[in-house]
Amino acid sequence: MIEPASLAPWLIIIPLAGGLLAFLLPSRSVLIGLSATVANGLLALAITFYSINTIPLEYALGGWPPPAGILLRIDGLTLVMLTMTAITGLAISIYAQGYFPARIGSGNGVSRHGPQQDFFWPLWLMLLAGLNGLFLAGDLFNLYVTLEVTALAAVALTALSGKHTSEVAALRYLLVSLLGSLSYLFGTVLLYRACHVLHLATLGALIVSSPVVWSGLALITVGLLLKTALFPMHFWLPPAHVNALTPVSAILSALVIKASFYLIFRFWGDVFMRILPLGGYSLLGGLGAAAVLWGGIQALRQKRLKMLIAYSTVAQLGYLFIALPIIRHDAGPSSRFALVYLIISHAGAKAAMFLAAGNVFLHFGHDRINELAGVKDALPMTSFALAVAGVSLMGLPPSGGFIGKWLLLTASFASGQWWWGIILIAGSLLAVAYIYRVVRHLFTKAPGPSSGKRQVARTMEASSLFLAVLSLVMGIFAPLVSKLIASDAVSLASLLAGVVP
Amino acid sequence: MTGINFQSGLHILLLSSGAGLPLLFVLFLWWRPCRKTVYALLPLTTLPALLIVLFVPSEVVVEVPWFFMGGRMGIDPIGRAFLFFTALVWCFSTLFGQASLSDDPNRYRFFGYFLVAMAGNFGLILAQDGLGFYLFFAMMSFAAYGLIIHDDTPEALRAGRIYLGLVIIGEVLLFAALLMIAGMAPGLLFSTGQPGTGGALLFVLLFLGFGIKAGALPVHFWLPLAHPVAPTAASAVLSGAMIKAGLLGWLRFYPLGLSNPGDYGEIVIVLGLIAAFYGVVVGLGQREAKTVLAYSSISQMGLMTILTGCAMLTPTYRATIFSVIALYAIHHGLAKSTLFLGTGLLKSSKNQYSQRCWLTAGLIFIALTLAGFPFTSGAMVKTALKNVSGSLAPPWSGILHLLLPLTAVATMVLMVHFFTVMPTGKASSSKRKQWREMLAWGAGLLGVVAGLRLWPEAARFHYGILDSAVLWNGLWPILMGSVIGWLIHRMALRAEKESIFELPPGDIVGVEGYWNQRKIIPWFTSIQQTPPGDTQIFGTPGFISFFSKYQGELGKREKILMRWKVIGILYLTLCLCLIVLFAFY
Amino acid sequence: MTITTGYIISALLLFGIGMNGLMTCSHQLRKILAVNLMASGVFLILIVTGFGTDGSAIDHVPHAMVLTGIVISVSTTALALTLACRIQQRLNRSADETAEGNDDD
Amino acid sequence: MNGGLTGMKKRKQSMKGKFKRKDWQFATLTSLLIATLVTFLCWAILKEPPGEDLTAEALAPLFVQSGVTSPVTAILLNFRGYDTLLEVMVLFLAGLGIWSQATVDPTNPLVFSSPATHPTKPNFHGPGPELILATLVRILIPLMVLVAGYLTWAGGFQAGGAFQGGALLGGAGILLILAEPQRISTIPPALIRFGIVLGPAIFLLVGVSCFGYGGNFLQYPQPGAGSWLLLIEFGAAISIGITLTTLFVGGRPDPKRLKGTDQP
Repeated sequence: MIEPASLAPWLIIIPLAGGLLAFLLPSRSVLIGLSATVANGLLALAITFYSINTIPLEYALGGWPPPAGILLRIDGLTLVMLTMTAITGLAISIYAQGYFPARIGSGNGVSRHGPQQDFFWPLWLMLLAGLNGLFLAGDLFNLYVTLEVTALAAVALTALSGKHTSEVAALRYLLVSLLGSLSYLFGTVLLYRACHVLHLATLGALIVSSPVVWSGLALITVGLLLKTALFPMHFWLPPAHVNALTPVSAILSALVIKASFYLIFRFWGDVFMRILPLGGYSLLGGLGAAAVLWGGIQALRQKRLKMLIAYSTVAQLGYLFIALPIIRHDAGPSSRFALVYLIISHAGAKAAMFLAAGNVFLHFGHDRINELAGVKDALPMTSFALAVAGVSLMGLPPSGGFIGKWLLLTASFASGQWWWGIILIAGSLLAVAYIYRVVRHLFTKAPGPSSGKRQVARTMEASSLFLAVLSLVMGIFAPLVSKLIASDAVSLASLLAGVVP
Repeated sequence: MTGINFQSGLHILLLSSGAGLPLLFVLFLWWRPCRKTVYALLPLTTLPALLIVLFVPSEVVVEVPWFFMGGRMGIDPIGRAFLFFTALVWCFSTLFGQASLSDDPNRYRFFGYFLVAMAGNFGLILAQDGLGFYLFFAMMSFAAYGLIIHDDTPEALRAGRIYLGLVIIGEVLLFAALLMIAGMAPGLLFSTGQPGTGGALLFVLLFLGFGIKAGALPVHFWLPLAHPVAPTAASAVLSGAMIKAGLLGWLRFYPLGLSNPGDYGEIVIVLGLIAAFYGVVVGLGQREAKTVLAYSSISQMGLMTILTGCAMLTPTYRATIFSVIALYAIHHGLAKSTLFLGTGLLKSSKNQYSQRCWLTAGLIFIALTLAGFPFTSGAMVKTALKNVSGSLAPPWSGILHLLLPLTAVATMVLMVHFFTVMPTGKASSSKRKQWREMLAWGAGLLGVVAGLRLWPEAARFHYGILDSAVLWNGLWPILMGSVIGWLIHRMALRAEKESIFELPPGDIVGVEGYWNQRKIIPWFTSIQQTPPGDTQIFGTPGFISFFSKYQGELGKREKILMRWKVIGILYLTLCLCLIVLFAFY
Repeated sequence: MTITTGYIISALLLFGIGMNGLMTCSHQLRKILAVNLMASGVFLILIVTGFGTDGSAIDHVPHAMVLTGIVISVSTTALALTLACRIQQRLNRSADETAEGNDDD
Repeated sequence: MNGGLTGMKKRKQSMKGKFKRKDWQFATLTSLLIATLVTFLCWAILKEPPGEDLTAEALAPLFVQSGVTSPVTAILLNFRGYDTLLEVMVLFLAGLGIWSQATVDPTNPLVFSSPATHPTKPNFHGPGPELILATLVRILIPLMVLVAGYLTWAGGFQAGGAFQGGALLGGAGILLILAEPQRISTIPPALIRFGIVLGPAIFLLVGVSCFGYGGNFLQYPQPGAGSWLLLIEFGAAISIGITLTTLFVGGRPDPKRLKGTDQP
C-alpha cells in the first residue's frame, strides 16, 4: 500500500509541472490544464481516502526535519480544503474549457480571447499549486511564499480580461495583497525574533506572550483580514471579482478568499489559540456580524448580477468570522465542523452562481438583474443552478449551508452567545431577500423572442449545475466530513450527541 | 449489532427504501438510456411505503447516522395511518399521471419533481426526529413547485411564484421554530413524551409554518391558485397527500415544542371553524371545477384543524382524537384525490357518453361520501367526529354539536356547485390512454369505498348503520345541502351567470387592486396588477424598493469605504486595537 | 545605542514611511514604490535578526529568507508596474478618443 | 446657460476643495496612526532582546551533509529548497503574468502595444545604436555573462549563487535591449518561453528524480548532492536572467507585428 503522506508533494508537483508545460506549449494548454486538474482531483481524493484513518500526517521535504527543513502537514482540515479546491477547481476547469472557445467563436475577439485562453491555463495551474501548497504548509515562512504564489496568480488572472476596469481592480488587488502579505511577513519576522522557529506546531508550543509577539500576531492577523476582505476592508473585492472573466471570478470567490481565511482559522482556532486575547475573538466576530449585514444590504441594492454575487461573498465571509468567537467558547468540535461546512458549501454555491451568471452574460450579453426575464427558457440548466445555489446560500436544508448555520446557531445558544445567533438569522433573511431578487426572474417569460447572443455549451451549464447540486446535497455527507474534522479529538457519536441525542 | 436476523434486516431495508426508492428512480430518470424502462416502472416506487404500512411493526427504528447529522426512521401508529393513505394516493396518482402524461414532451422532468416530492412526503412521515421531518418537508415543498409550474402558462408561473414565496416564508418560520425547540428540549425526537417549554411565539411559528402547507386560513391562498394549473396527477397528490403533511407537522410538533398546548386549542378550533365555512362560501364564487375542489379542501382541512384544536384542549383524549384525525385524513385524502383524478378525466373525455355517465356516477358517489352519506367512509368519520365533540368541555361540545352538521350541509352545497361547473370534455385523447386513466381512477374509487373499512382502527367507532336516528342524522344534511345548492344554481341561472357571485381564485391575493392600494402584498411577494400589454407580470417587491429608497445613501457610504485613506485608517486602527487587546488580556 | 538599534529604527522608519506612502499617495507609481520601501524595511529587520547577539553563531535562515523575499518583491513590483503602465496608457488613449467600443464581459 | 455652467463648475470646485480638506485630515490621521504603530514596534523590539536561537545551533552540524559549504546556499537550496522552488515559481509567475497582460512591439520593445491600440509616439528611436554604446555593449555583455557564471558557481562555497548570477545576466539582457531594441525581434518567442521555463523545470525535475533515489521530494541523493545543486543553480540562473529581462521589456512579443509589417 502507498504511504499516504508520500502522495502529498504530488499535489504541488502536478500543478506546477502543468503550469510550466502549459506556458511552454500554448497550443496544448487546454489539454494540459484539464489533465492536470483531473490528476489533481484524483490525487486529492486518493489522499483523503488513504489517510482518513491515519491523520495527522507529516512529510519532511528534502528529508530534513524541522528546524532545518520544511514540513508538509496533513490533518482533517487540510484534507477538506484540498478536496474542496480539487473538486471545485475541476468543475471550473471544465467550465473554462467551454468558456474560452465560446468567446473566441463569437467573432471579432480572436486576437484578444485566444491569448486569454493560452494564459488562463498556466496561471490557473500555478494558482492551484499555490493553494495546495498553502493548505499543506506547516511552516510560517513557507506560508508567506505560498500566499504570494496565490496572490500573484490571482492578480494576473483578474487582469486577464484586458478591460480597463479589470486592470484597475487588479492593480488595487495587488497592492492590497502586498500590504497584507508584507504585514504577514513582518509579523513572521517578529515571531521568528522571539522564538527562532518557523515550524508552526513548535512555534505554537514555544510561544509566550510579550509585546513583540503581540505585535507580530496583530500584524499577521490584520494582513490576513485584509486579504480575506473582512468588512470594512472589503473594498477591493467587488471590483476585482466582478470585472474578471467568469471562471476567474468563480476561482477568486470560491477558493482564493478561503486560502487566507484558512490561515486565520489555523492561527486563531488552533496554533495560537492559547495566547490570543478573548477580546480579539469578539472583535473579529463583531466585524463578521457587520459584514453579514452590510454585505447583505449592499447586495440588495446592486443592479448587476455579478455585483450582487460579489457582495453576497462579502456577507457570507462574515459568517466565517462569527464562528470564531463561538469556537473559542465551545469545547466540542461541532462549531469547528460548522465553520468548515460553511466554507465548503459556500465554495460550491458561490462558484456555481458565478458560473451561472457567466452563462447568463454569454447568452444575453448583459447581467442586469431587472432584465433577466426569460432565462428559464433560454438556459434551463443554468437557471436551475442559480436557484439551487441560491437555496444553498440562504441556508435551507439539506444544503451544507444549513448544516453550518444550524450547528453554529445551536452552539451559540448553548454557549450563551445568543447575539451571534440573531445575526445569523438576520443574515439568512437578507440572503433570502437578495437571492429572491434574482430567482424571481426565473419564473417570468421573456418579453419578446429570445435575444440570445451566443450559444452556451452544455458542459458550461452542467458544471455550474453540478456545483450547485453538490452544495445542496452536501448536508447529507455531513458525518463524513465531521469524521475528518473530529478525527482524533472526539468520536462521531459524541459530536452528534449535540444534535440528535 | 451482530444479531440482525433476516426479518429485521428486511424491515430496515423497507424503511430506508420508503423514501430511497423514489430518489433512486429520479437518478435513473436522469440517465437517458434507461428512461423508458424506468418510466414504465414508475408505480413501483410506492410499493415500499405500502409494504411498510402492512408489515413493519411500530417498534422497529432505523438509525441512519451517515444521513444528515444522524436520522431516525420508523413508523408509529399515527405515521402508519398517514403513510397508508399517502402511499395509496401517490400510487393512484402515479398510475394516472403515467398514462395521462405519456405523450408530454416534459414528462421526465415532471416525474423527476414528482418523485422527489413523493420521497419527501414518505420520508417526513417516517422520520422520527424534528430535523429529519424538516428536511423531508422542505424537499417535498420545493419539489412541488416543479409540479405546479409544469404547464409553463403565465397562470402556472404566477401560482408557482406565490407558492414558492410562501414556502420560503414557511421554511424560515419552521427553521426558527426548530431552533427554539432545539434550544430548550434535550433532543428533537418525537417519541420523548416530555412536553417542551415553548410559548405563544413558538405556537404562531408552528401554526403558520405548517399552516401554509395545510391550507390554514390566513395563508391558504396559494391552494386555489396552484391546484387548477397543475396537471391532474399533481393536483391529486397536492390536495390528497401533501396538504396533510402540514397537519402531521402540527400533530408532531405541538406536543414536542409547546409547554401547554391547551392554551392555544381554542384559537385553533375557531380558526378551523372559520376555515370550514369560509372555504365553502368563497368556493361558491368560483367557476373552475378544480378551484372549487381546492376550496373544498380548505374547508375540509378546517375540520381537521378543529380536531387538532380539540386534541390540544383535552390532552387526556389526545390519543383517541389523533386516531380520529388519522381517520379523517385517510377519508379525505382518498376521496379528494379521486375527485381530482375524475375531474381531469372528464376534461379529456369528449363524445364518450357512456364513459361520462360512469364518471359522473362515480364522482357523485365520492361527493356524497365527502358530505357524510350513510354507509360511506364519510359517515364513519362524522360519527367519530361527533364522539370527539361530545367529550369536550362544556362550551365547545355544544358549539360543535350545533355546527358540525352545518359543515356537512355546507360541504354538500359546495359539491352541488362543483357539479354545476363541472367541465365538459374539451380534448379527446387516445382510447388506450383513457383506459389506463380510467383504470387508475377506478382503483382510486375502490380505495374510497373500501379504504377506511380495511383500516383496523376504524372498527373502534361504531356508527350503527341500521339505527334509524343515525340514518336520519346522516341524510338530512345531504338533502338540505342539495336543496340549497339547487336553489343557488337556479339563482345563478336566472342571473345568467355561472355562479351567484364571482370571486377571483385565491380570494385575498385575487382582489389585487385592493391589496395593491394597501401595498401589503406587493411588499412581500411583488404581486402587482399588470397593465395590459406589459409582459413583465411582476414588479419589484416592496421590501427591495424599500432599500432602493436609500440606494444613494448606501452607495455613498460604500464609496467612502472604497478609498485608500479610509482603508488605511481602518487597517491601522484594527491593528492597534488587536495589540491593545493583547496588552489587556 | 548599538548598531543593531540603528538598524532596527531605520528599518521601522522605512516600513512606516512605506505604509504611509501606500495609504496616502494617490499616484499609483508612488504606491508601488511605497510597497517596495515597506519590503525593504522588513528585510532589514530580518537581516538584523540574523546578526546574532554578542558573538553567538550567525543565524543564516533569515538571510535565506531575505533572498527569497527580494525575489518575490521584484516579481510583484514588475507585475504592478506593468499593470500601472497599461492603466496609464488606456487613460492617455481615452483622453484622445473618448468613444471606445464597449467590451463584453 | 453660461451662468449655469459656471455655477456647476464652481460647485464642482467647491466639492473638490471639500474633498481636499477631508483628504488632508485623513492623511494626517493615517500618519499619526502609523507613527503610533512604529513607535510601539520600536519600543517592543528594542525592549526585548531576540530569543534564544535554537535553529542556528541545530543547523550547524547539518551543513556538512548539505553538499555545499556556503551556509546560505545550503539553507536556500537544500534545507529550505522547497521555499526556493516556490520562489523561482513566483518569478516565473511574474513573467507569465506580464506576458498575459501586455504585448510589446518586437521591433521596438520599449514601446507598449496592445491589440486594441497602436503605438503612437515611439520615445526611443534613431538610426541605430550609437558607436560608443555598441562598443561598450560588445565588450561588457560577454564579460557580464562570464561573471554571472562565476557567481553562480561560487555560490557553493561563498557569497553568490543563482540569484546573484541571474541578476547579472538580467542586467546584461537589459543592457542589450536598451542598446539594440530591435534585436528582440530576431529571437523566436518559443525560445524565450523555453528559456523562462528552463530553470523552474530543472528544479522540479531534480526534485522529482529524488524519488528515484528513494528519497523524499527534493531530498538529493547524499553523495554528490553538490552537483545536483549546481545543476539547479545554473538552470535557475539562466531562467532568472531571461525572466528579469522579459520583466523589463514588460510584455510578450506581439505575433501580429512580428509577421505582418502592414499592420496599422
